[in-house]
Amino acid sequence: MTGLPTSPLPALLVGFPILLAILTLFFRPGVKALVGLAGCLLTALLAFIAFVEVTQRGTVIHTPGGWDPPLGILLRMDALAAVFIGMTALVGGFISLYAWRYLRAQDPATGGYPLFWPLWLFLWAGLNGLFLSNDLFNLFVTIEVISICAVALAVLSGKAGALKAGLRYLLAAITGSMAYLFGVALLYGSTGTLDLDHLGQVLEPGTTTTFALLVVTLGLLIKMAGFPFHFWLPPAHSNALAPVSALLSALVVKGAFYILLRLWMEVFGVGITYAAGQLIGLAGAIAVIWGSWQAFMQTSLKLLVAHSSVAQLGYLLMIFPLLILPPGVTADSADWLSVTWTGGVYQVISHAIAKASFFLSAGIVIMAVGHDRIESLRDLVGNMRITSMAIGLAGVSLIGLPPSGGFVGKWMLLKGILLSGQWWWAPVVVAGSLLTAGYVFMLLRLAFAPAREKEPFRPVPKTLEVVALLLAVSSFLIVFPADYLIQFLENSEIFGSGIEAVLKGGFYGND
Amino acid sequence: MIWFLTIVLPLLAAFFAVFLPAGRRGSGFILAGAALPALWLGLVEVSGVTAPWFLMESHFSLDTPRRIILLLTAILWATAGLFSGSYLKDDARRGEFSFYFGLTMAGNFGLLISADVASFYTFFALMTFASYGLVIHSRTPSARRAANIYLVMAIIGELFLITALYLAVESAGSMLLADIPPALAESPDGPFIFLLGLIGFGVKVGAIPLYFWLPLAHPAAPAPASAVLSGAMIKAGLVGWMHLAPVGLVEWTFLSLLMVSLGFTAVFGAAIYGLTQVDPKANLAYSSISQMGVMTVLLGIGLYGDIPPELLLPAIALYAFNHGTAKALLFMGTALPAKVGGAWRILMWVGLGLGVLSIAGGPLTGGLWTKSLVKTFLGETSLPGAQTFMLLLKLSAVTTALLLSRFLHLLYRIKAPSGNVAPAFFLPWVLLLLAGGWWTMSPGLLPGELLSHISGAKGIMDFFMNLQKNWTAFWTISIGVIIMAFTLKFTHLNVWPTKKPSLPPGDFIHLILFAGAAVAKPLRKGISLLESGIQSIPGPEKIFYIISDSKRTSRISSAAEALLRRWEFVGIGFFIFFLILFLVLR
Amino acid sequence: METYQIYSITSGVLFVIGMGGVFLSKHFIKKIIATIIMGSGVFLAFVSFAERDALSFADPVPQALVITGIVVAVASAAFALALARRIYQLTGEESFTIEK
Amino acid sequence: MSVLIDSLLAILIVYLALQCLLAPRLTQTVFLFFAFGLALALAWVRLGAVDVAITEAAIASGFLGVLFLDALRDFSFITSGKQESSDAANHSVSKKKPAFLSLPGVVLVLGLGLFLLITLEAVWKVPESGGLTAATEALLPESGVENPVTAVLLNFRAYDTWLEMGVILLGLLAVMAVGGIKIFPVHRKTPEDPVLQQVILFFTPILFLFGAFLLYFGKNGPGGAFQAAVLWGAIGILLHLGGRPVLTVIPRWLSQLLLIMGIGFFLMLGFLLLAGGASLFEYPPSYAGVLILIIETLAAISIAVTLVSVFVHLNQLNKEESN
Amino acid sequence: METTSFLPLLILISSLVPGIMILLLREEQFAMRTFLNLFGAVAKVALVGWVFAGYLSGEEYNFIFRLAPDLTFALRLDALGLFFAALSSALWLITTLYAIGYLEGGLHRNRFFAFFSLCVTASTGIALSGNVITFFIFYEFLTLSTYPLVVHKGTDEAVAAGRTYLWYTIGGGTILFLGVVGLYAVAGPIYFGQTEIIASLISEYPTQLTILFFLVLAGLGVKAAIFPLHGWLPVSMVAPAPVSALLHAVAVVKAGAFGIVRLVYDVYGIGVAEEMNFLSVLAVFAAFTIIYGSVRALYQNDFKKRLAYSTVSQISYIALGVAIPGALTSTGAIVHLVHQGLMKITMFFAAGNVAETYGHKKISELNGIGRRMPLTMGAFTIAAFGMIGVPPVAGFISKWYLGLGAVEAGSYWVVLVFLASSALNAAYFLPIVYRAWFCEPDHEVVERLRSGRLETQALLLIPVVVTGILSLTSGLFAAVTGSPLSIAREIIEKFYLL
Repeated sequence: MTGLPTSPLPALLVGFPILLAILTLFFRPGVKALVGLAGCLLTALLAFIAFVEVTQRGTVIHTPGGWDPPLGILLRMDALAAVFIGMTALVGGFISLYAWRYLRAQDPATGGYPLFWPLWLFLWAGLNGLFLSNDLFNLFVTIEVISICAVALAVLSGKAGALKAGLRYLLAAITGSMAYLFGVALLYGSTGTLDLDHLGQVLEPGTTTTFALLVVTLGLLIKMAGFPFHFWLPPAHSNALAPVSALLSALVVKGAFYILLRLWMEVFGVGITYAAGQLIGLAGAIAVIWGSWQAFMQTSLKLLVAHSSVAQLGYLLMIFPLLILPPGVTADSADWLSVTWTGGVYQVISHAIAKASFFLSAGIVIMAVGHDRIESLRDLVGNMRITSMAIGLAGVSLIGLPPSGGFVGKWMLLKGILLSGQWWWAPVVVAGSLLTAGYVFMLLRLAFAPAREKEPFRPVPKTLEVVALLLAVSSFLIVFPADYLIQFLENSEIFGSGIEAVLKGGFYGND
Repeated sequence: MIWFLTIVLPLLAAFFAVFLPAGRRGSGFILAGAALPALWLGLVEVSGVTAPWFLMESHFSLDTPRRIILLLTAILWATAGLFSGSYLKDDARRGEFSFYFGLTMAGNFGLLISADVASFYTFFALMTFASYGLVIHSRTPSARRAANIYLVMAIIGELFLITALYLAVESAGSMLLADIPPALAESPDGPFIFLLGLIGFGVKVGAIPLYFWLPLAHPAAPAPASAVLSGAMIKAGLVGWMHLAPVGLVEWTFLSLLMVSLGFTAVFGAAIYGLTQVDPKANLAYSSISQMGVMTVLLGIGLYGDIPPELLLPAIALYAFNHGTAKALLFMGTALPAKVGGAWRILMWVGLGLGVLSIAGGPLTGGLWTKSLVKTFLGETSLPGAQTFMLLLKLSAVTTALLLSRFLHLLYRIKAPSGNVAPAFFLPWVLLLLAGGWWTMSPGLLPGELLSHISGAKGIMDFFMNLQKNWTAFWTISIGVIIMAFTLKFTHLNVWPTKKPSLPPGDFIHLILFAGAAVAKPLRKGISLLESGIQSIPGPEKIFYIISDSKRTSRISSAAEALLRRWEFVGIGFFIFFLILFLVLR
Repeated sequence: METYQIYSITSGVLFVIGMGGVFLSKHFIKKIIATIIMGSGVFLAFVSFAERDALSFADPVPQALVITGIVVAVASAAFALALARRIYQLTGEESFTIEK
Repeated sequence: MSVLIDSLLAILIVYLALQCLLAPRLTQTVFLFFAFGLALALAWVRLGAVDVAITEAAIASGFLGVLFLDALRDFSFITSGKQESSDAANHSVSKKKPAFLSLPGVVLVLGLGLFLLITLEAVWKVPESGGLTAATEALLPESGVENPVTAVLLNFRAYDTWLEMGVILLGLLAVMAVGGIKIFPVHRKTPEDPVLQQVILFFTPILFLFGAFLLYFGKNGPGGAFQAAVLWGAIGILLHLGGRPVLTVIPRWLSQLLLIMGIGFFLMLGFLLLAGGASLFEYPPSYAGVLILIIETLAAISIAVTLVSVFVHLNQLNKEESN
Repeated sequence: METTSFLPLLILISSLVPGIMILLLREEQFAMRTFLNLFGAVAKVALVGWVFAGYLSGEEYNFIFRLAPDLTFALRLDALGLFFAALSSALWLITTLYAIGYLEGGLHRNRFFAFFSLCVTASTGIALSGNVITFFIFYEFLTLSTYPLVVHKGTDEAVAAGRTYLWYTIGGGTILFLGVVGLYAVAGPIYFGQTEIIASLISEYPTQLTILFFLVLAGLGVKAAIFPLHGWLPVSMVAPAPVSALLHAVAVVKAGAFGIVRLVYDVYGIGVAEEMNFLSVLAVFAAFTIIYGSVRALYQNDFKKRLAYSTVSQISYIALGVAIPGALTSTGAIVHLVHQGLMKITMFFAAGNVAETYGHKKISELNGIGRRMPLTMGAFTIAAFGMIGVPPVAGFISKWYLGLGAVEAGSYWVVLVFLASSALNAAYFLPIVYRAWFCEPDHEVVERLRSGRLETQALLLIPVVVTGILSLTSGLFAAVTGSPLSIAREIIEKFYLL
């Protein structure tokens, strides 16, 4: 990693939100929200600056304390990290705006859940830290920061349902973290290093490595709610406050996916086989079908959206089997690799935006009608034009219909599937899309249906509606920079040591 | 220009007549005036035109036989138009009548002057469908029934026709009608294609066995409409046949014999069945079928190959001309006896008598001349059984005379008005009388070759004045008339029904309808059962709805999800996942 | 058998016991304690590897990691405990019930 | 001999862990947990990780144990009839039928068994050497401290430690989020207990001094901020229990400042260094020792205050319930 | 491919922007909405005309934007696309007028007109797409923009219909998606007209390309309502009349049919499709659909439902025309795109007029309606005769080409299918005509038609008369340069066979 330009930005990306989080503690609730919001917007700004920096200068690094790995920790901001950070900033920025107005409206007595702001800023810092980190243990710390923030945010409403869901979430998260950390311990024991690049070079196959790989993977799968470990997600996401649900679904679960992607692509070359990839893909496929079906069967709005997240995360898992070459295939002839992984990343972004918008809209609806039964959507179109548009657009993006971002993501995924010859995933994508269409249009159908009994829609702050709509529109607008983003990812030196080594097929002899 | 006027004027007349206020005269003049360009085209030879902008590039031109028929048609439409003007003066639906009348006229003219398939078919269809409005005009149940049967038959005919045209055009490689007969002669599928056309146009011609609609539809229409239906439109089918038939180019024994024998079947069958009718118009309709049989025979001869088309086709046209004018005269004449009184009745009866004679081929009429054309060609053909056919032809004069004298008898029974009255529509009738079948002998109509072929150097008048011929014609007709008179005179021999036809008009159609009703009822029931069956078969989406909307499904899936949420099962999932992955990676 | 191996074996056992506890225990408190046992297993593994090739001192990196880890685990556990207590306070439930 | 001791200790640890989870009563569980923590601390010592041992004993076992003990006052000590009636035997702490005897339980235990075997194989096969001892040793002089663990914690991997301080603060925020939105609960007078008062009077200075000792000597020997913080935190907890809620009597801003002092200073220092062109937490070598000491001190105070606050909040949950 | 022109984009924008703007209007801003609508519609017609003229004089209009690697948004104008675009934009203008009249005083007009505009954007987008992916994008966009129109009334029936509509179209879209991605995976980016790509690959990947063909076909077949994928069409006729008109005549079903044309001619190429026997399969399905739709139509008493089943049948003419190789059938198929559109839109307008003016929705209620609404029913009659294939109405021209082509290709069974269909068409359309003109009204109806008054609102009447006349004249003057037929012939000559 030497030779790459250093930049203070990675450090700032983590430090700055935390500084702001600390600052907010000093203010009265009302002011706290303002300071928090300002902080969020500044953080987003910082993230964009950093993103631009990477587009200009390529990968930049930062070594806190000035110590090089393996003893020190390396923060590396490459294209992948930059994209994730940018995504967090975009979605997070919108959600912050929304939250500012929403929380005040929900809880005017105490100035709108003042703890939201420090927690959210901490969460943001944690996410940035995670995306930047190049160190196994540091990753653990960041995911713990994220987990605690996420759960704390999830229980912010203080309702019993939220608390129970939160505890379930927290225990699952801790279990996942501990499994991950056990794997890290074994890896450290085997190699004496925690640095990802270094580890990828020195890791040797063997039971220990395999076992470590497995517990790390499974731990992360628990944290990203991959099937069959999605048990915590629907209750937690559906019981949280609307902006929190959006944050959790859009950003938090992506953290674990990010690590998984990095580890599998950069580090675990020696351990994984084609069949293992297939298994992960299978889990993803089941998640797609199961989650979509469950979403389709829900009668409560937020549970529906939450189950939809389970399914959408399944899509992300489905890129793993494609990224692992079957025996006898060399990376040179595998033309689907870059389309698959960039497509997966793109899918992450589009899902984040669409799902955030979806949750925010759901929050608006619930605020307006006072409950979250799906029936409440009746005649939504007549009463809340903007929100129904937001739901419609976000839903369309989730289904993956053109010209949404979800479409580009799904397009690339499907193309990867077909190019790689692993056609058996294609029906899953199709069925998933159909079921997604099923639940999205179930909502829209109700939105167009006439109201049964006259349940008045309470007025809702316009800001909320506009933010949700803006996000929904963004899920379409991201189609425009898609080409740029994908090129940016493809041309960068991501997975520098890892994917090259992995993809050259060198480590695939054992299957 | 004149070509387009021929079509456009009737169309304009049709639309204009609709808006003419009720009770006003003048629609007759408008309709008659609209036929003038056609009349002009029939009389004066005008070179053809091409209209590249019309349909799929249209050609309009006339050859001799079609010009003869156009003339006939124009005369009939003009007189019928005039006739209708006063005949239907007080009819509530006069406007509608004029509308359909005009449209039909346009179609009829158009199909005659068309020289390409597309425009021919277009006008043919226009005529077919527009005449539906004429048939149904009275809106009585019987008219409705007749009209609907007509429509069904017409559509069946159209289907055969379009098939024939597809095949013909394909084998000819050209849309020009003139190219079709040679192509059919060449093509191995020629006979088949012609057979399709035979059926398709046969409906209009009223050929056996497709004539059922005719005795129902022609009488149902008002008199002027019946006149054009039976006099002019029926000839459209004949023209169609003539367009397809490769006369003189082929020797299709089977088709030739088929046409000749079907023709004679019509000649006798229709004549005899017609005797049982009490409605003079039905009687006439059967006569039309019978007469069209003669023309079928003529064309059938042509398919045997030894008669050149330049001779045969004009001959057919001439026969058609004679029959057309006379038949129209008689049809319109059916409206007269109830309205014409006093001295005018003499004129009426003379006219009617002339018409009857002309159709039967009586002495000194155009019918004598045209029938001898048939005889000539029957004599010349080498078709097997020609001699028998000749005999039959002679015999047909008897049956025709019998049938038409029955017609006169039926008219005679109509009570005459008192006083010396004649309705306004008597005048056009007289005009038509004047424009009768004699014209068939005018040099203006007769192609030179045909004339010289038949009458040699002696000329037409000599032929026409030939005593022996006239005598033969006379006595054969007399036999028929005498039989009629004899049976009428002697009460105990008089079997002629007067109130109710002993057999219904439309003959076999009733059997068909009866059989059809017997079959249709269960069939319809079966189909509607099938339909309801189809309707009750859930589409794929319905099946999905049933599954997804059922309570049970949601119970099962929420139970399954609840199970997956239990920590034990998460643990089991963890270990299963772990173990499989571990085994895979080992 | 080296010392560190005894403890690394123990660490594996602890990890598995903890994991079993998470999945099988009912009571919130027990589940929380199970996660801590799991964590202890992990930390023990770290430290046991640290000990194996001690020079003048045992490998300090794992030790530092473990100290950090313990604090993180404790923070999580305290949070979980707060949740558990609050749930009990609000609903009287002390273990996860099957949700409708 | 040492193998024997270690083996026995290992067996004890495993036994305690199992018993802790299998004990039918929560009280037993919590006390076994204390014991487990102490046994583990012994194991750390056996492994030469004295810093870890102190941390374990202080925080994982001590502080957390106290929290559990405190929690016990909420939950029924033994399985009471109340739960059995309200919820069928399925999900309560049942003496008669442990969870692992149900069908999924059996399957799970089988799975665990297999998992254990594989885990042991994996652990057993860890190579006999590896690690960063040598690297640390080489760079130790540059770190400004002599205790290698402290060097790693506060210099080599200061970034981790800084984040970890954030985690502790987060822990407090999270606990606050659970309890409601009050930053500091209103103090309610508790009846004074003379014995407790004596204990407090006796222990406060000792704990304080010992903490300061650990903090200062953490530079060179075992000990450091966390350990010191727990001791200081213990003072706070004792004072609180004794009816002297220090945190509620000092001004709000001050308590908040105390809370964030550690991480805040650390971060500001980092930013200053960044501004000066260095990396985050890249101390100038000559000041490294001093800076680390300052950081440690401030961190210890912050952590202590945080721990007390956590305790107070949890304790307060209980109070609210009793109303 | 070199020159970039924003004109194609402008054509899309001319309806997209008004659509979005209308969405933001308030309900009562009638004048503004109408202005936007008409402005967009007229602008679109003008632009299409402009581009058409330019195209004829040899200009090329391309607009290309890369969305992702080999996911290129490309608008490219060729004769076939322009043909369809012209149809869409012209009929949109007419339908807009009609809809303004039809919805006067109705609810949610903003929404309606907004999606109406979006719908036509999608439709023109389909017409102008230069490659498979762009086509797909607009194809799906069409689904989405029509859904609110289908459920516009908001009744339970409409909402249920919308559900079915979506299941079919989204299902089809997904299958199409799979097929399109597959095509890209096998053959790389395919621009329309680059048939050589598939032709060169067919021997290498016969199985894959066969599967992909049928996947794409199935996806398109849903919108083209080919049996057994037609289920949505009769159900979705609950939509307001202008929507049905648009759905059945211009937008949705045509998108499917147009897609099939593109698939066979411009993607696989007629040669490959014939060689691999794809076409015979298509032909069988299309033929069956023709008969099936007609038979089902016979038994419908609901006016619009009968029309809907008729559409099922009629659209398959296009598919069948495509499936029979040969210049004549191809011409027939392409010209039927327009002819069927004109005739069917007339019919739906007429049905809408009757329902709107007298409230009659059942065929059994139509007795004597011709007397009361002569112009409307006159137009309907023309269209009905056209559907049967009676000359000189437009339908005859298409059927003539199709039938003649079938004979030429030796597919006599297809001729039989056409004949049977014509007979069935007559059997279900003529009774309507009969009732309208020749039956007396069952009961005394308040005579609304007074002298000097139109039979219904002018905005409802004018479109139906215009389309009626257009369906007559486009048959009557089929040989004239600029008629649908002549353009279709040119397309065929230029691009496929010569």
